[in-house]
Amino acid sequence: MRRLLNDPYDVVEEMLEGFCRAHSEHVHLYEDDGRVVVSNLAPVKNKVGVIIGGGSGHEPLFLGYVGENFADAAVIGNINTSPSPESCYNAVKAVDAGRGCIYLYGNYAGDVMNFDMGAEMAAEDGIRVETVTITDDVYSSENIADRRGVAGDFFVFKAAAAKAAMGADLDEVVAAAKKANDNTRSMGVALSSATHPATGRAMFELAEGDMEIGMGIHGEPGVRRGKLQNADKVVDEIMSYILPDLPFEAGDEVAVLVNSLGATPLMDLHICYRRVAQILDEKKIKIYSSLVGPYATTMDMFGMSITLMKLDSELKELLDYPCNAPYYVKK
Amino acid sequence: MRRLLNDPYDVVEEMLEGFCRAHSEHVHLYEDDGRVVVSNLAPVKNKVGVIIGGGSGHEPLFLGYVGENFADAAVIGNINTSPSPESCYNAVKAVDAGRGCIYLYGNYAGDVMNFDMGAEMAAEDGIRVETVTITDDVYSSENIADRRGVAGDFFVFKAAAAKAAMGADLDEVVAAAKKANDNTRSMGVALSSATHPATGRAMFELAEGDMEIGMGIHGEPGVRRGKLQNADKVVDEIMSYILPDLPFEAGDEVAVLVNSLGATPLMDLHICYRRVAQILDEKKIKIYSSLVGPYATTMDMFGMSITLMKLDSELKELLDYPCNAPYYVKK
Amino acid sequence: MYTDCILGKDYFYQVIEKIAGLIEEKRDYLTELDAAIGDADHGFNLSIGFREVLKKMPEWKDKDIKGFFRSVGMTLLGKVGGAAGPLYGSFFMKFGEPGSGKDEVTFQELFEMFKQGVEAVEQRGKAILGEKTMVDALRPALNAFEKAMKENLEAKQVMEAFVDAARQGAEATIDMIAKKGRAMRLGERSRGHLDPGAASSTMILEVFLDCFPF
Amino acid sequence: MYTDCILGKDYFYQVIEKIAGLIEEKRDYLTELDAAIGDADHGFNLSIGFREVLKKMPEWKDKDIKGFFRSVGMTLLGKVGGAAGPLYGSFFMKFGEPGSGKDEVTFQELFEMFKQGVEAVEQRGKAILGEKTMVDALRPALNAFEKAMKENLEAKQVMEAFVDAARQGAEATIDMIAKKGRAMRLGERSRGHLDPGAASSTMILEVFLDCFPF
Ligand SMILES: Nc1ncnc2c1ncn2[C@@H]1O[C@H](COP(=O)(O)OP(=O)(O)O)[C@@H](O)[C@H]1O
Ligand SMILES: Nc1ncnc2c1ncn2[C@@H]1O[C@H](COP(=O)(O)OP(=O)(O)O)[C@@H](O)[C@H]1O
Ligand SMILES: [Mg+2]
Ligand SMILES: [Mg+2]
Ligand SMILES: [Mg+2]
Ligand SMILES: [Mg+2]
Repeated sequence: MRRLLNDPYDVVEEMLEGFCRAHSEHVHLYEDDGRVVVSNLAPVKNKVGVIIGGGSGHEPLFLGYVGENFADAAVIGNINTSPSPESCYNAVKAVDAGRGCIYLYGNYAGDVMNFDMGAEMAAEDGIRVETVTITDDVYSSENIADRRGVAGDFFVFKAAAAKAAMGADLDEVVAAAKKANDNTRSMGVALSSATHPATGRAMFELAEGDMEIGMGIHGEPGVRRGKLQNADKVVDEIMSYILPDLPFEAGDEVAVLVNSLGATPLMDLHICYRRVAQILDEKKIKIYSSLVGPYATTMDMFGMSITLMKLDSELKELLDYPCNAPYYVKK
Repeated sequence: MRRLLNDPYDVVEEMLEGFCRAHSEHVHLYEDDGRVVVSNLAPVKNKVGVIIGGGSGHEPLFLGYVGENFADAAVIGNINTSPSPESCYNAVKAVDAGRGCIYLYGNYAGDVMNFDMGAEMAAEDGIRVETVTITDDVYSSENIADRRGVAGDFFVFKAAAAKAAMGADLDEVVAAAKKANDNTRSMGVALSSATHPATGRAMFELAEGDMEIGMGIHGEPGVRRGKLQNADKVVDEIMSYILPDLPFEAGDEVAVLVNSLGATPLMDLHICYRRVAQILDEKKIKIYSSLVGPYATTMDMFGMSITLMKLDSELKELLDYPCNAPYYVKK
Repeated sequence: MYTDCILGKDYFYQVIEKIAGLIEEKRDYLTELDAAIGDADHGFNLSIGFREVLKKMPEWKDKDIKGFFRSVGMTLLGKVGGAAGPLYGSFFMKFGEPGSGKDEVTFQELFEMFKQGVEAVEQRGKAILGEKTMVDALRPALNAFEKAMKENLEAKQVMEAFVDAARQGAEATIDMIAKKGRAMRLGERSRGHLDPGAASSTMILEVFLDCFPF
Repeated sequence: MYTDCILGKDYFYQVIEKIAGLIEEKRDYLTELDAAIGDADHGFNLSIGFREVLKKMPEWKDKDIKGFFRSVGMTLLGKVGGAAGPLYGSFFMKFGEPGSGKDEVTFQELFEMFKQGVEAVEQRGKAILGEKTMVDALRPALNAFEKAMKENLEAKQVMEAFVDAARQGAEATIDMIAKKGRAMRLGERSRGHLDPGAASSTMILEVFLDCFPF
């Protein structure tokens, strides 16, 4: 194991303690629930509450995106594990300002069960909570509604949160989140597994020199496993799945996110980004804005994912809307 | 190898191509030198030029910190290797606005030779260039002037750049950089080596389950090599070197940077940060502000470093000064 | 029939304590099963949940059977997360219902408890037989319990039939292709692996037999 | 003495071409040496530099000896970086000086070339003998050249003494503790390893002997 941890049963609590201390100008833990990270500004008067969440181990997803004009709270689960219904409910109590809340999270069965129970509990209090699950991972299913959420989470969170910050009502925020999700496609490649803090071992086997294209961020299998290719070939293959899926076409404008799954350095990401840009140039798809870095990770997993979001003027405005969170600041 | 690269001889150029494309709202490559990343705002009228640089493979150091109110240019070397004299000189030509320039970089013999030659060339053009080398790595030598620069680079760059942005003259910028450097101390632990893009192999041996406390970011040996300890023990040991060195004492106020050497995830960093904060609380040293993340890396190296900077009102103002660069935005 | 087969709170306490111990012991085994077709967290998450249950159990000493299992279920629901949290949480919360206001239950009521528990899992997860989930252990076990009672087998034999059916059901998941849960996206690649939830629920039912006082 | 020992541009071209080939061949070996006590880039960086030299050499065909080596030195300076860039850059830039305006040099002038080259390295790096750097190969080699000339050895024998001294000097770095460069912070741990710069400079001098036409 090459990790810096203490007792594996304390990993999440210790991380949260450190996080809320390090970023105390942005966030704090909800007093009644140590698994709810709340923006210092929440509840924001007259604003729809934006609640994101999921398992731990994907940092800076989710808690890094709680802050001004971004998410109002993040609900934190165990490693790779959705949070509990009570925490989902507590997040609503922490941030609801009377205009209802939206739950945004990656589309995984466990998350759906827990967040749904949280929404039911909120409904008993008369608080309306709507849900948009994110389904950007192109290869995870033929059927879009069954797809997983991966790094595209970031764009959907950003768009919905900006809409809420602009004063939109819950239906409008839901519509913005859905629109963002509908226009976002991702796919990744894994070059290793993450190390599970409890076992100290790889969560799944992936030999050095091998890669798996299309693998999910929890190690779910993808298109194919094979010998590691060079960066350009890997990008070419990923783009060959992403581009036709929406499809993205000549004349479109896109936001690009080249994401590290954790251990893959910025050097490699920028080499990959370069190839993405070349391909988009070739296809006459215009790059409106770009992000390159670790936005949605699996701890120390090696790998990279590419996300494209097709933009119209509304989505551009939402992405550009200023915000200030511990792991994303937009001026 | 678990890297996404093409021909190893193209690594730096391809990375720079991707970088300048992805962050084209901030930076571009200097037309006469493909190894000089220049802020789109440079030369900034009436401002001292702030030039940073060093070897590649430490991203987001150095190029990620070029932007508004931050560095005006970064000079880029081969992997682990200082840039050439000509590039150092070209950076001066790119950013000098008539008030002289400052070179800021980690104190390594190769960098000193190359930047000094660059400064000599600039002097022939009548441009004054001053140098402050960064020496924050506590364990690298008894003699402070011989010490290496590591993640503390960030604080020194930030302070000097803010001073320049406020309109200070070259002597004042040099004084601010020196003051920042004098008040900054770092030390790290490595849990693995980085993978060299050319050989595809580890740059040095460090067995899984071992760690080296005090190791440099190029793999230079440290205090001791031993079995990996838990996070709290590692932090305790590092802090036992950092705190007495300046020394940092009760009543002091500090900025904290818990830095990933590349592959160590935010989860582990925040667990370590938590312990740093506990120790500082115990010693009655006040935390003024904190950064946690990959600020100065060695590609895919596992490990973590801790940097403390002792603050007075001037240094606080300099750290807080707004800036906007690809990998650091301060509102 | 079964009239002198009365199960008191002590039985249920003992069962939960033993389950907690067993989960701890089998933690890494369950996690390995989940690594093969899931996300390598099943054993670890259950252990987080049952550690908390063990810690809090002394506070629940005075509760009736319903209250006790409600606390067990709520604790699992709050601590386990993922799919297993709501599923086992619901199982135990419903499991206690027939014990409302009671410190002991009849064997007939024990059946009723399992019935409500299993139905709660089915309702929460919407899985049916053959989808490679814990339902493939729980549902056959429940059916076997009912059948054995109808056949007037002795209580102990009923429990054995119950556990046997769970074991066979779990075993049968090896050849199944997952249609629910995280493994469903593996398609054909999910075949050849024992479902971790079916394995853990079989373990849990086994403890009810092991502690069975008759 | 040595009057008919005249070295033309073709000799120097051949030497540089051969050095470039050798660096390519020994790239990983030199990098391994640097991995032990440095930062694992010496061979790779030299190869980046000499690849560029090879690429540009055709453009330098019409230059005099000084101009040719100035171009070699500038290219290394521009492409290699680190410590080796300025050191070898300075070496070759100064090495050509005695060949100003000339297409051939005498053996005496060749000595002068090495002298200026080695002194440039010493000036740039401020290292003296015994500090475990390339100076430990270059300085003894130069001294041996001078001594052998004084002893009126034949040109070829002078070159052999020159290279021998470099080899012995490099060899001697194994037992030294580094006092300059990146390895100096290793203290006692730098002992037992051959200095990469001493190794590469010995290789380079060897090529001057290998190609020597007399
Ligand atoms: N819809 C469902 N209905 C019944 N059981 C399910 C369902 N989804 C998953 N499971 C069970 O949960 C187990 C996985 O639990 P766990 O690993 O804790 O959750 P997660 O998949 O969220 O990581 C599976 O092996 C399966 O038996
Ligand atoms: N001050 C110096 N004077 C002479 N040679 C030096 C000096 N510093 C370093 N060297 C030589 O440079 C070699 C290392 O070169 P290289 O690895 O390319 O540079 P860097 O140390 O910057 O990575 C050392 O082995 C040593 O021979
Ligand atoms: Mg899970
Ligand atoms: Mg170097
Ligand atoms: Mg699981
Ligand atoms: Mg080196």
